[in-house]
Amino acid sequence: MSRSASTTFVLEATDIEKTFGATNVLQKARLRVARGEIHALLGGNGAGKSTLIRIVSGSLHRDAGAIQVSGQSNYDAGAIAVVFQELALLPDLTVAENICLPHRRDAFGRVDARHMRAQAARALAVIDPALIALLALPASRLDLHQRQLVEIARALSSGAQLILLDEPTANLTFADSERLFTALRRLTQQGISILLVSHRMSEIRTVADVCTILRDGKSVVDRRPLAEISDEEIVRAMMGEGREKATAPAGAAAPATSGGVTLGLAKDRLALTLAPGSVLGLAGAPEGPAGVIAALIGSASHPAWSITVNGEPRRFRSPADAIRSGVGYVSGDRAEKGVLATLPIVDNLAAAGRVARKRWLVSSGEVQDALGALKRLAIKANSLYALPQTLSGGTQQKLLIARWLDLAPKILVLEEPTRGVDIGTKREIYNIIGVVAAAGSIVVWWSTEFSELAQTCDHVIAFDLHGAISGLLKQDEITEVAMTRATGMAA
Amino acid sequence: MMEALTVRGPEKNMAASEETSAAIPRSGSASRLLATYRSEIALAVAILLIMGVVSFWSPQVFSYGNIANVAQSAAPLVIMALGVLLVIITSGIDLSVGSTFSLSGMVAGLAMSAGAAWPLACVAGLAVGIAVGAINGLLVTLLGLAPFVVTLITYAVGASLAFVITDGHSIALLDPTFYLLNGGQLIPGVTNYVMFCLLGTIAIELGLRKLVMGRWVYAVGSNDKASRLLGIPVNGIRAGVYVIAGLLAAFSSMLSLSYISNSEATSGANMMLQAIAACVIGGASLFGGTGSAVGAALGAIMITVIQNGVNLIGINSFWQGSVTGLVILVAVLIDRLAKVRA
Amino acid sequence: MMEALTVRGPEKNMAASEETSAAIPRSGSASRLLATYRSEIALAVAILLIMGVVSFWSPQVFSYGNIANVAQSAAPLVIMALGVLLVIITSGIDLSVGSTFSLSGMVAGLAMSAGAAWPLACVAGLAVGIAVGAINGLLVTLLGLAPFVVTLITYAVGASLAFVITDGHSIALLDPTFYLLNGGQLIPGVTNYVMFCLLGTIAIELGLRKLVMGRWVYAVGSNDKASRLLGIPVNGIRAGVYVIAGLLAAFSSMLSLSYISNSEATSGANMMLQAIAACVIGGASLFGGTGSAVGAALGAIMITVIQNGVNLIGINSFWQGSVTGLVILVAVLIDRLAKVRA
Amino acid sequence: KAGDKKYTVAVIMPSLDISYWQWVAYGAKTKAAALGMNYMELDSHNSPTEQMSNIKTAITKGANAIVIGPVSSTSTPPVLRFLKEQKVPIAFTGIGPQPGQTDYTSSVTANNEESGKAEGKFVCQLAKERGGAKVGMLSLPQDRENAQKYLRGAQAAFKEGGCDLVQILQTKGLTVREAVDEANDLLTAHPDITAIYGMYDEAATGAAKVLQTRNLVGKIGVVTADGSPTTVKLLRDGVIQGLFLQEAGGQGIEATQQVYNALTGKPTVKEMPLTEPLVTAKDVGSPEAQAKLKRVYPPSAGQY
Ligand SMILES: Nc1ncnc2c1ncn2[C@@H]1O[C@H](COP(=O)(O)OP(=O)(O)OP(=O)(O)O)[C@@H](O)[C@H]1O
Ligand SMILES: Nc1ncnc2c1ncn2[C@@H]1O[C@H](COP(=O)(O)OP(=O)(O)OP(=O)(O)O)[C@@H](O)[C@H]1O
Ligand SMILES: [Mg+2]
Ligand SMILES: [Mg+2]
Repeated sequence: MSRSASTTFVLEATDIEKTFGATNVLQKARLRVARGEIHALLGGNGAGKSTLIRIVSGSLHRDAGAIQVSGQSNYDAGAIAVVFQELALLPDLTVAENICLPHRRDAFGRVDARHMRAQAARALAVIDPALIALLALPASRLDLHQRQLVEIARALSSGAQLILLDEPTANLTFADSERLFTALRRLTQQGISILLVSHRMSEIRTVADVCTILRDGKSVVDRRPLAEISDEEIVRAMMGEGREKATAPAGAAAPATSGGVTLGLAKDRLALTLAPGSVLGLAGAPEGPAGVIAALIGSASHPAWSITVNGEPRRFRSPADAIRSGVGYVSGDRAEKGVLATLPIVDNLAAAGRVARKRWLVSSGEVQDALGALKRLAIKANSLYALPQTLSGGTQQKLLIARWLDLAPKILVLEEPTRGVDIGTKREIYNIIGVVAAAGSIVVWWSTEFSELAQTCDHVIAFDLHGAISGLLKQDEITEVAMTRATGMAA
Repeated sequence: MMEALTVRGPEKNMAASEETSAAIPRSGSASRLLATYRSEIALAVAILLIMGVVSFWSPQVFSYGNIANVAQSAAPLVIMALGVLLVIITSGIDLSVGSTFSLSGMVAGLAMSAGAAWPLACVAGLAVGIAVGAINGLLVTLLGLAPFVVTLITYAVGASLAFVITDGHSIALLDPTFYLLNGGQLIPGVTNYVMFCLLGTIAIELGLRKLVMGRWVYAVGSNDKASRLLGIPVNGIRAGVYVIAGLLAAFSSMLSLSYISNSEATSGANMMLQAIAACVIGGASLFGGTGSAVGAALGAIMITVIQNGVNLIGINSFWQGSVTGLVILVAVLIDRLAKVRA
Repeated sequence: MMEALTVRGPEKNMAASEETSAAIPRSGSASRLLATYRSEIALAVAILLIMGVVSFWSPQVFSYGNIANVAQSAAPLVIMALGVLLVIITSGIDLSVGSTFSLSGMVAGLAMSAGAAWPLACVAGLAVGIAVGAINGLLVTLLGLAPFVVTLITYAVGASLAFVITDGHSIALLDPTFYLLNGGQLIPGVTNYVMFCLLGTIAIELGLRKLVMGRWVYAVGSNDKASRLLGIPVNGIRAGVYVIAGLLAAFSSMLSLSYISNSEATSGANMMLQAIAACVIGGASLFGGTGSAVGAALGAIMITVIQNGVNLIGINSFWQGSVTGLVILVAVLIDRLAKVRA
Repeated sequence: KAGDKKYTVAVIMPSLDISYWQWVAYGAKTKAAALGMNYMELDSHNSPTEQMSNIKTAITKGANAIVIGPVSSTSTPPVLRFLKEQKVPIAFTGIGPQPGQTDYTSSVTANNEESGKAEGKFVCQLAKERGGAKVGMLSLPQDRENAQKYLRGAQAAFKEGGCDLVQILQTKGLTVREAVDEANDLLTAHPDITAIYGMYDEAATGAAKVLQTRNLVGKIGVVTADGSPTTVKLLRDGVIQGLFLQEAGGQGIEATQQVYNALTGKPTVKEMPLTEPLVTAKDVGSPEAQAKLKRVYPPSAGQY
């Protein structure tokens, strides 16, 4: 696209520096976004993408560097629309208010309900007309997926010339992502520029024109058209030479499981028995998989699914019951369902083990275990005693997975576990799943990325848009195309 | 826990109340109001129930005189609770309102006894309220101190100054026209204290529901960090609610002064906890983001009605706390039930 | 706001304190302790500063007699604050501790005046504390009512019953050995009230840091939903902290009773706000998830030291509230500065 | 010899939020100045623990004598034990020591039960004069001994006089505001009462306010105790019919004199019950009443 004069850049950030305490998070980072382009900002977890976005949008002060928006260094940060990685919804306000209120600056202005609803409905229709039914609900009642869509609708309807999207698709289904991309393309035709952060290589290729790659806070690739750069180059730029693409599943890493279990799942006409070592995928919009997951982790009081373990009917009465029976659980909704925000990293890591192993005392061994887990997932942390909020989004996600590494759960339930996790780490996670399964455990995995399911699962239950079971795929039948068809997500 | 702390449902914060959209089935505006104010209606029913029970012992509870009396003595608490509510919605707390009540009353009393006309003296009293609120607001926003600590400090300082300025003496207010503030009728047929309560409640309720600023108050309490990211003037809103709370506490004091015609340094001592309780009974959560003016006003009225009821029945004062506590428990359970049903 | 409300830094919740690792630069355990307790150290420094300032007017502030006096009068507040702290960490609040103090004292006093031996009477008093705590815990967990409302109710009922059971009469305790609970020396050389404070603070601090259950208290206050999903017995923890808070309030009352040998229905009235203030000054956030026992104990001591200081200097009692407020403000600002520096 | 040493008296009041105790302290302060004593003042905030701590702080600061309004009689034994060890004289004001205690210099109090009886008798008389026999009471919180004694005395008088005490309401915060609400409720529940016994100034001030609002001044009699500028004015205006003066300031004066006597080896009086005379609108201007009033509250509080 426009690679001509620098004056056409909507955003030009040069030599941005930022340190948190002792860590240099951004070192002379550079980012230039031209008018009307979709610009991918790439980098591993903790590379500094979100930090750069927060600096550009004015919610964080930079230590050094210059930023110009449309050639102005004195720009109004409010004129840039942002979808932050950790979302910024107002839980007690309705969806309609969440979309419309932030655009208002007139403190004494009237809230015209009809106008606001209509405006919000229009914004939502661009993403998914089904969401209009949620307009009057408080945002606290939405699930992560819906919250993400509402945020996106808010940003896209803002009328801003520059829209920064920090991993907007991390919680989206394939169909939703497709609709988003269509909308983005339409916006670029109006001259609006989009900055997009994503760890999903395929969608970057589909939608973005240009990329900038950050590694350890430096812009190692500065504005290269995606057409001119190969996947391999991108990965190498992101990960650096030092880091292996995938850590070999070393024997030491294999958890010592005492044999496996068979797991039976039944609902309506579906009855499925999984042998030890199976990996079951759940594909489709959130409503369907949520039922299985709730039954398995004991969070539903009246589960719609019936479960058998080793042939015996089993009902998990509470999450504690499930955990003590060997069920592990990782959710991509880290803020709500995972991270203990006021507790240090070591407590966050040890939390599941303390329950599962019925520990009474905080043992010093936990520190060693925590260090081991951090190492295996290549988690960079300043200190085990820092708070999770000092970690990047993807790194926090890794913490939640690391919780379970040493526990060898018999059944591991994953709800979008790779949300926001970088490509290198994703591979490690696939490996871990393989290792866990090889030790006889059963993995039940919901992901909106069909490619990851296709890569790892031996069974997949597909759900349609209303949450009803729409198919059971086995072994070779598990392809992205088949899942897309079965879930009705061919946009 | 959040849920546990929210005595009322979340639907309270819906902004729109008049409008429907094509996609959403239209329901009558009466039934809509019913749904929005379910919790408040439950509270109102509970209040009537309490009065009904009291009437077995003391039929006078429903007499005009008694109702006027209850309204009169509830008025200052209603006004104060409205201010406290705003602070609570932003997830703050204001412990200083009780001593602001006392201090502003003493200042106005002093001004009057020094010969100032009562409207002028009231302005002085209100200025005290604004000043205390502004100090609270500044310490909370600029220094980022915890509201509990800040308002505990201003509470202590205010209570102390209320004694200092008159050396502990109470002041009898002799201006024969001062009663007009409370007992006059700016609107013919409606005594001022009723008018101020109604007006205050309606103004705050509408402001919260219909003004952008009002929605910001909920936004700030709902998620401070997100509000900042979204460009909502968080500090302005925070500082503002403390100022309004101070102003309303002072106004509440003027109203009470006008009725009692006696200014005392400890007059507001019990009111702080009552005002907070009124908000919480009325559905506000101390974690912020929820609460309504109508609820807070009803909460204040309920507290007063219970007090009136135990007095009318003639329950031994030692037992009054127990009875009051249990009645509040029942009222809260009724509200809970109303919520479960819906 | 969350940030604004947290007077102290987050590092407080570190679980382990002795271990370091290869990946993380090894720092001495002394410097780790320094970092962990930065806020508490700032508080301790502030307390010494206050005493230093007081010594200009009244050098006796550092005398053995005065320090013993301060310790003696701080002891009940320290013990009560420890219980309240646990509740606050879970993001709850306990308004009932003041009246639990009074009620359990009256029950124990009544038992003694009815001829029970003092240990037995104390058991009765402690049972009252446990009962009130259990009621709080049940109403909060099973019925899901807001802690503020629940403990406001038990506060009112408890205060009322404290009057009812002796018809408002205070009780002089004549058992000549009862003083031993407070003034004896179970550990030779250390008077019991000092021992109980130290032991209580250390036990709660270690419990919070080294017991899994202690970490759960933080977890529940930090993220209720995530805690449930992690299999943490959220309701058990919640109910448990109220029971402990009730028990400690009652124990605090027994200690005070043993010292004063006099039981009164209003003895705990001022203590609730002071205990909450002690926790918040000591770094706990009312939003839960943070706070330390050492901090709460120091907070309680600071409140007592300030009171002692204004008395020693001889500040007019009307001015005392102002001075107290401003000193707390300065102390909180010192803490804030310590944080910004680090 | 007394002139050589400057003695210090510490005045420890249960709650200086309450004007009564402020006036006791004022009396003590003026007397201490007259006697050439240093003066310090401490507030126990109604807490026996704080009271004990205040005693120790006072000794730490070098107090030679204590004048105390105790939080309660029952709270006094440990105080007396401690002061005996320290050989520091102590005088009580307002509230006396626990019965059976002897280690104190003086107890300057009003005889609350006798006063209650006299007050009850006058209330009953007012009620009868107004054609009824039903009376109501706005009481001090009944956890106070003086309140319990006033009540006991009044009840005895009502029984004797054939009056029916239909309701007792206690004000907890001791404010006029509260008393107004309670007086309103009292009159709503019992419109047929013809006299109100307001146990202290604020209670009667509240009752008077309600009578004024309801146009019942004179139709319902009001009697109170203690005395404040406000109640004196209400008495003069005929809203209140009787005021039993309790010498708040006088108690402070006498108690200070007694500890001074103890320090200087002069004779002391162990029990000093001060009378609570009745004044009415008629005789409030009399020299005796005026002299008495000057021992109730300081001139800065208002007019006599
Ligand atoms: N408040 C903070 N205090 C200390 N360090 C921080 C803080 N916020 C971020 N960091 C550090 O800054 C680095 C960059 O974080 P950032 O969130 O920008 O990464 P990112 O590229 O967005 O990663 P991800 O893909 O995981 O979202 C990380 O190492 C993180 O630990
Ligand atoms: N408390 C609630 N619990 C469950 N669903 C709710 C709740 N409140 C609203 N909804 C759902 O949200 C949608 C909107 O309902 P609501 O009663 O709020 O109408 P509304 O949006 O106010 O309508 P109008 O367009 O007339 O303003 C409905 O589908 C309703 O089922
Ligand atoms: Mg990020
Ligand atoms: Mg609606």
